[in-house]
Amino acid sequence: MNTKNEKKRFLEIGGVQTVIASLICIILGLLVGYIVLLCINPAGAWDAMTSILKNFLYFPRPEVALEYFGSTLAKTAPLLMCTLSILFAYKVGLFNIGASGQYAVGAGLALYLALAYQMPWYVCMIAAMIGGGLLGGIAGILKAYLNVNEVIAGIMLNWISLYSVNMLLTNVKESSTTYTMALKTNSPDALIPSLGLDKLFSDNRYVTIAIPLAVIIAILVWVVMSKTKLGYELKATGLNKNAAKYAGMKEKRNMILTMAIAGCLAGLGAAFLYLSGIEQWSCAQTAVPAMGFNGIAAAFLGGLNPIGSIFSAFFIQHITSGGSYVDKMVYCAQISDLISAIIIYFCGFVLFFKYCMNRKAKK
Amino acid sequence: MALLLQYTLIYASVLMLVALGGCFSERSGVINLGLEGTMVIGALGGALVMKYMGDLPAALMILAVVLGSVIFGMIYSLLLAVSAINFKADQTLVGTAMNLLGTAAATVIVKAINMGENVNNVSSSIQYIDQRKAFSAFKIGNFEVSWFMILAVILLIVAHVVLYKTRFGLRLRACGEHPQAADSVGINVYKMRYAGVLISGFFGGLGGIVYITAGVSEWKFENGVAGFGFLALAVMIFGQWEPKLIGLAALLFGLFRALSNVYSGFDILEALNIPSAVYNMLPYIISLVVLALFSRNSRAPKAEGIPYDKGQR
Amino acid sequence: MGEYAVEMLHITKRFPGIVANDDITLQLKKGEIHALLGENGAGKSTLMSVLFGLYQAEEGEIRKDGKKVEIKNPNDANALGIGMVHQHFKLVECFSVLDNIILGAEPVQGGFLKKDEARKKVMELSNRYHLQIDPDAKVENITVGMQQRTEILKMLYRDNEILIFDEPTAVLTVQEIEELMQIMKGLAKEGKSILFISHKLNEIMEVSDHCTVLRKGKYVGTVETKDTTPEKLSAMMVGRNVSFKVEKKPAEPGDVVLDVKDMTVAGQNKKDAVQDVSFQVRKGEIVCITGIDGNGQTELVYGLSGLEPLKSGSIHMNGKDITKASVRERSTSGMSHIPEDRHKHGLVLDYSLEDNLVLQRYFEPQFTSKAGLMKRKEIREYSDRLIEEYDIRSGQGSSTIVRSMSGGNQQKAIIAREIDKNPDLLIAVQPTRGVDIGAIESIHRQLIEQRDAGKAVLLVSLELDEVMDVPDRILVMYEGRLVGEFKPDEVTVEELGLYMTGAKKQEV
Amino acid sequence: GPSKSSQGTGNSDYRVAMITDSGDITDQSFNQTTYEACLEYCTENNIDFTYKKPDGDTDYARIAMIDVAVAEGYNIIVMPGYIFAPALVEVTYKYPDVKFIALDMTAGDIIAAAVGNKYYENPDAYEASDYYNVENTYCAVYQEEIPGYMAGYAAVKLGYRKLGFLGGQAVPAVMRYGFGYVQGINDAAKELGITDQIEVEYAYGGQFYGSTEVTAAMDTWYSQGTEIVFACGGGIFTSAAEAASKVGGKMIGVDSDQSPIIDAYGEGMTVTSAMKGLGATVKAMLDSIIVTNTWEEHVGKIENLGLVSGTDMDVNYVGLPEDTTQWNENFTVDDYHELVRKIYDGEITIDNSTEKMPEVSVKVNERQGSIM
Ligand SMILES: Nc1ncnc2c1ncn2[C@@H]1O[C@H](COP(=O)(O)OP(=O)(O)OP(=O)(O)O)[C@@H](O)[C@H]1O
Ligand SMILES: Nc1ncnc2c1ncn2[C@@H]1O[C@H](COP(=O)(O)OP(=O)(O)OP(=O)(O)O)[C@@H](O)[C@H]1O
Ligand SMILES: [Mg+2]
Ligand SMILES: [Mg+2]
Repeated sequence: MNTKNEKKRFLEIGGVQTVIASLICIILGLLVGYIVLLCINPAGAWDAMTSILKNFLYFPRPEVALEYFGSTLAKTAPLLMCTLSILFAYKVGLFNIGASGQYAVGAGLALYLALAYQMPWYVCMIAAMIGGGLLGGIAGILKAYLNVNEVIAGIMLNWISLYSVNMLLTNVKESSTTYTMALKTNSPDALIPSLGLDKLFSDNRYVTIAIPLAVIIAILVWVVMSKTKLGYELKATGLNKNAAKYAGMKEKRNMILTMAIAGCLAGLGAAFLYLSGIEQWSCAQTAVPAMGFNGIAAAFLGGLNPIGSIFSAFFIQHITSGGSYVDKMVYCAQISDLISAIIIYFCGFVLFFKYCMNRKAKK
Repeated sequence: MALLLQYTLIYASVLMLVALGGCFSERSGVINLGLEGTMVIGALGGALVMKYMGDLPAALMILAVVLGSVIFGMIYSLLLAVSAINFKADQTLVGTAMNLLGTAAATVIVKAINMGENVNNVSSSIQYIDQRKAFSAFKIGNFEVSWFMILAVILLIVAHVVLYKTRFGLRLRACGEHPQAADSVGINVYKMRYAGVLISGFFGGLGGIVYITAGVSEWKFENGVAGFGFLALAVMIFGQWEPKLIGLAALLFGLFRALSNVYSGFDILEALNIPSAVYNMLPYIISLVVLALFSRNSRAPKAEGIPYDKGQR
Repeated sequence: MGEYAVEMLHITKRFPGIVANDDITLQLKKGEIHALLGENGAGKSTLMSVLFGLYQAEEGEIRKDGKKVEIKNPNDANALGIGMVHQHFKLVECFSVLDNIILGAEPVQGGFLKKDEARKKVMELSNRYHLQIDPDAKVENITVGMQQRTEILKMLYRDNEILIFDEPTAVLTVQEIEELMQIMKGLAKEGKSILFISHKLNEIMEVSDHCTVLRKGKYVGTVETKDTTPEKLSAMMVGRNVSFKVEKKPAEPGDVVLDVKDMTVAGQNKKDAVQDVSFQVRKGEIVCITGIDGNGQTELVYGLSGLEPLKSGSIHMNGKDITKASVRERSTSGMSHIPEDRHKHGLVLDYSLEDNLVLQRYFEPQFTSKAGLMKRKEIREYSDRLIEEYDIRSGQGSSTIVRSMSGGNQQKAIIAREIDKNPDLLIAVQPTRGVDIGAIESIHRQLIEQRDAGKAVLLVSLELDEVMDVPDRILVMYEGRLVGEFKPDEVTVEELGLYMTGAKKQEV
Repeated sequence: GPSKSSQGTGNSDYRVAMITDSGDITDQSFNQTTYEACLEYCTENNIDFTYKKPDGDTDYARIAMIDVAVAEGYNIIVMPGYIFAPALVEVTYKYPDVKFIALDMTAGDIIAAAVGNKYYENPDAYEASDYYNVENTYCAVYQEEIPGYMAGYAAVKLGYRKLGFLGGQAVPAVMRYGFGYVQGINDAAKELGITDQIEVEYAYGGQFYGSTEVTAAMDTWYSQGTEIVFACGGGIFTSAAEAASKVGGKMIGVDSDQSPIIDAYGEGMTVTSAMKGLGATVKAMLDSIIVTNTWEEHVGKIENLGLVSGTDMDVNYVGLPEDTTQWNENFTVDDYHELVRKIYDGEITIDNSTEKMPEVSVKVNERQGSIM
């Protein structure tokens, strides 16, 4: 009886429910993915699945595995920022599908300042943040004053940003390729410092302070959302903007501020990636950066909790990276996209499972 | 000029069809952000029909292609219906996942098929050079009218009639505006929303096949549909969720899209020497401006995006 | 064929954590009006929803004309001739009245709507029952009264024999209520059986033949209306005697607190909603602004509270010009506002009770540290105190999500919050709308306590009992202007009505 | 896992892995040709072969795939594309026992990858061999400007006056083809004294596949009188062929003799193709390592693969297809042989820079930015 009650109470804790719900979604996603693999080629399915799940552990030598663990972390940092961007807006009742565009603008400004003006990393980073924030702010203004749905505005701004950034960065691309110049050789000051962190990951130079910074920001977002006056106001605005206005909050300003902060987070995410030197921007890019979309999935998988996002962002990045280890002679390259898309699809059910558990616990 | 008109109509047909799909779904209360993915899957359905039934007489083949794409589109849209209607999943997330899934799934399937036929053929393309010729209805000089353009116009009219003149339309719209009210007069909201989403799959799938056969005789499924699904959403909003206006909006957007491709045919435009990125951005910039101007009194279905829970009041 | 049109026998309906209907029996005779009475949350709407097929009862049975029936959904109910006007209207706003009436029962030919046929039938019904409507008007543009008539026509259109009215009068004006009573009586005379829910005992006394009382989900009893009194009914419902007459001493007005001069506020349409309104409210008095809904009271309050800007005119509070002040500035300089629509403005429904209780003061140093962190412990203590003092009932105390609270308790929370701010001026708009009589009594008492403590109270109400009993001064509003000023004991309800409908006017 | 697949089924100590660049092995171009050549060679010789596709278009991802391949026990790595320069700089020292074959890789690419854009300020100050392991790496670059030149020259000689160039993305190989083409057109026009009659449309599609958008642009060209388009960039030819088929326009293929596939759109559409022997090189190198043991002759070199002989067409890495080119009396096979000789002998020089459009006297309408 007693244990039953304890069990019940344990299940009632929101965090526990979220974790269980997320795990169910992951397992379902993997299961369906596995079935798809079986359908296409039963012989390689198990190997493919384990490669995806192992990711860096695919390397037998621990120091190499460690190095690639570092790389996965380095890519998790920007994804986490996009996740936070989406989550932050979502908590305030706004869907920031424009994270991709804000991310693109962040990348554009960071790289342009780095390569055209040889600015140091922190300047580039702040510029990326401001750039993303401005773009987010535009969506916020359109929403607050002109009632433009932020999802549609976000989608439009994504494409506009992509083309604009391509045009801007064409000025700092390598002369014989479509990529922006490498920071390591052309603007080393713009690289985010490692402060020795790289040593922990077999000298992986992409492991920078961006990683701990991202985690700190996640915690900060959590504190702001749940502990501060600002969070209280923003959430109130999101839940009922009329009530917010009635309570003397500046509901329009809050809406714009929310989108601007969300934009800052996404823009900063781009800085985390591009200023680590791990990637160069291709000026011939015709697709909106996927980071923003993956962020949506990670946000839901993390139960819309900033701390949960740290883990969900890592997981999404983990399987995305893991996808590249699938034997391409057995499965085509897109199979890993397929598996992660399936998992993302199942992330949509997190809230449902949570709701079910809630009901069960209450009964 | 003929070319501009031609491509305006081509793009307008695609946008119109897909936007109508979005319209039916949203009118029933479900936001379908996954139209991009639905287009890819619909295109896959049509392309497979062309691949395997290309020998049929032209008329039958066209019919089969249309059927193939709409069936694929509808089945794919079930992903949204099940999750959003039965499981109350976040529609924006599911739509996004569907877009990612559509391209990946289509590519994997086509590659599996191609490799099944010839181990060394790892391409994700399906070719339909001869089949495509059947889609051309008639030609006036340089200007070619395809059966799909005609179909798009017919479906536009049908959509209008269905939405405003039939019992089904009235009920569908009620579910998107006030599902509780619909429920209280005995309308099965879940069923109507399923219908709305399936119709959006129908249109999305059809739009997909029209898009990939519009200007090429071979489609590489890795490449998706280049943001057309998203553009169609803008057309839908610009068209205020009304078929008639969607038709006009599609023409406008189609014009700008076409202009960006054929501007070199106009000496004035060519002399301006504007980078094509600017032309590419134009439809998006214009839709944003238009949205900013006209959204104040947006007539979006009131209950769209909100999962309907029978038990909740 | 028995004498009952419908019988609900031993109905039990549970929701997670609560038995909403516990073994309830209700028998509706043919051609009668049967009232259903109970406090907020007593289970009235639930019982009716069971009858209408929106919910399924766990236990008990429903009989129609003596035969057991299964009602699984509104379609089944319709087939049995049961119709319902819901507490919150279920009308599609952007549809025309006609479309709303036929929705779900459309006449069709091959799937196509036969609107002309429908229109003919609807207009016939409209004429026969004197239910004035404009079939082509969009619901969003018509008055609440016409919406109500639309809902009634919806039932009649379906040839329903059993009509359920769930709190139909809560949103109507006096005239409209009177009209509705006549319509109901007419329908009953035609042989239709009516179930009628209301919190207003005088209405129940006027129209009903029987009255069934529920309390906390349980059946208390059924009485013949002509054999009972309002006092007896309220005792049955609350379990104690409720006093209807508000006890109060004469007012002792002091300095002017609120001084409004030539206030004009823009309306939804071209016409200004409030035109050149001037009045004052003093310390220690309750001034009531009344009028038929839609005559500018809402906008007047928006203007006073800063939710809408003024087009012209000025507002002074305690001698200070606050015409251009923000909502927050007005609030911090001593204005409290109990809003008309508690769900739209008054509450963040998905916030906890404690978060709602500090909605107007969360930024004060006692609740927020200099660093911007919320002082959770202090907030909890404050909230616990208010809950205790104002008897706000809820499942989990301070941490209850407000959405799950009953309407009456939601209202109490707002009142507690606004009064505890210790304002100089309390603006209370429809503070008792939809609230049961026990709660009404306590709200009225609190308003008068405020007055006696030397505060200025501006009451906006269209509940005539409230208008006559609570204030010291009454101002009547008609088409955006003040058209009459009275002392409650120097005016009759009928007289007020004439002013409210614009038949009479005086310079104010 | 790697341990499992390292017990290969091949009967050789060598195991070959190819890494794709930003495209996939289905790009109807670079990756695909390389992939097919490797696969064919390895299948014939019963050698383990695999390919890896990086999970992103980044140096990091490419290096990761090389790491994986090496970890799995592959010891010949084939890398198609200049884009691998930074990877090359990084991995050739890291894996001294592995052999690397880099295609389309110039010394400039390697130096720029190592030192950045300052290379371009003073190109002569650097030596590529300082930046990668010459002990285990072979690089080859094709002189695409030569077949490009030949195609342009031939087209004008064959009687075409309004010509077009449709590139994929503006990458060096494509640009070399294009700029060579323009130079060829110009020289032929000068010889015929008709520079004022010639007009060249010049654009990049921005992608390596055909689409409605590109078809629309091609329709515009053909409808305005363009007679022949050199489509140079993977599957982008499908758009040009589509447009050509409507008006009986002509095309020039690229990389291999494309007449069979382009002619599917219309009989006799393909006038000629500008070819380079990518596949042949891959096979030759693999053969030199695995069978003939002549790797030592190649390793450490950055070879410019173009014309090897002025007379023997079969040994050249670049050229036009003699069987399918639509020769006529104005330009015969013999005229072509003469052209090859002149280029080989240096009588004709072709600029191979990709910095900017060559200075020519014919009219070139270059489109700002790419079509997509
Ligand atoms: N959908 C629901 N889910 C959970 N609980 C519910 C639901 N509907 C009603 N309840 C519970 O059932 C009880 C009875 O509610 P009901 O709506 O019948 O009250 P009522 O008598 O109509 O009150 P009011 O006078 O305020 O309209 C409520 O206290 C509530 O807690
Ligand atoms: N989703 C829900 N979950 C739990 N209880 C609910 C829910 N919705 C309503 N209730 C309960 O049902 C009862 C009646 O709700 P109802 O919507 O009729 O409000 P009300 O009390 O009549 O207020 P109002 O006068 O504003 O209509 C309340 O006690 C409320 O607690
Ligand atoms: Mg009720
Ligand atoms: Mg009520």
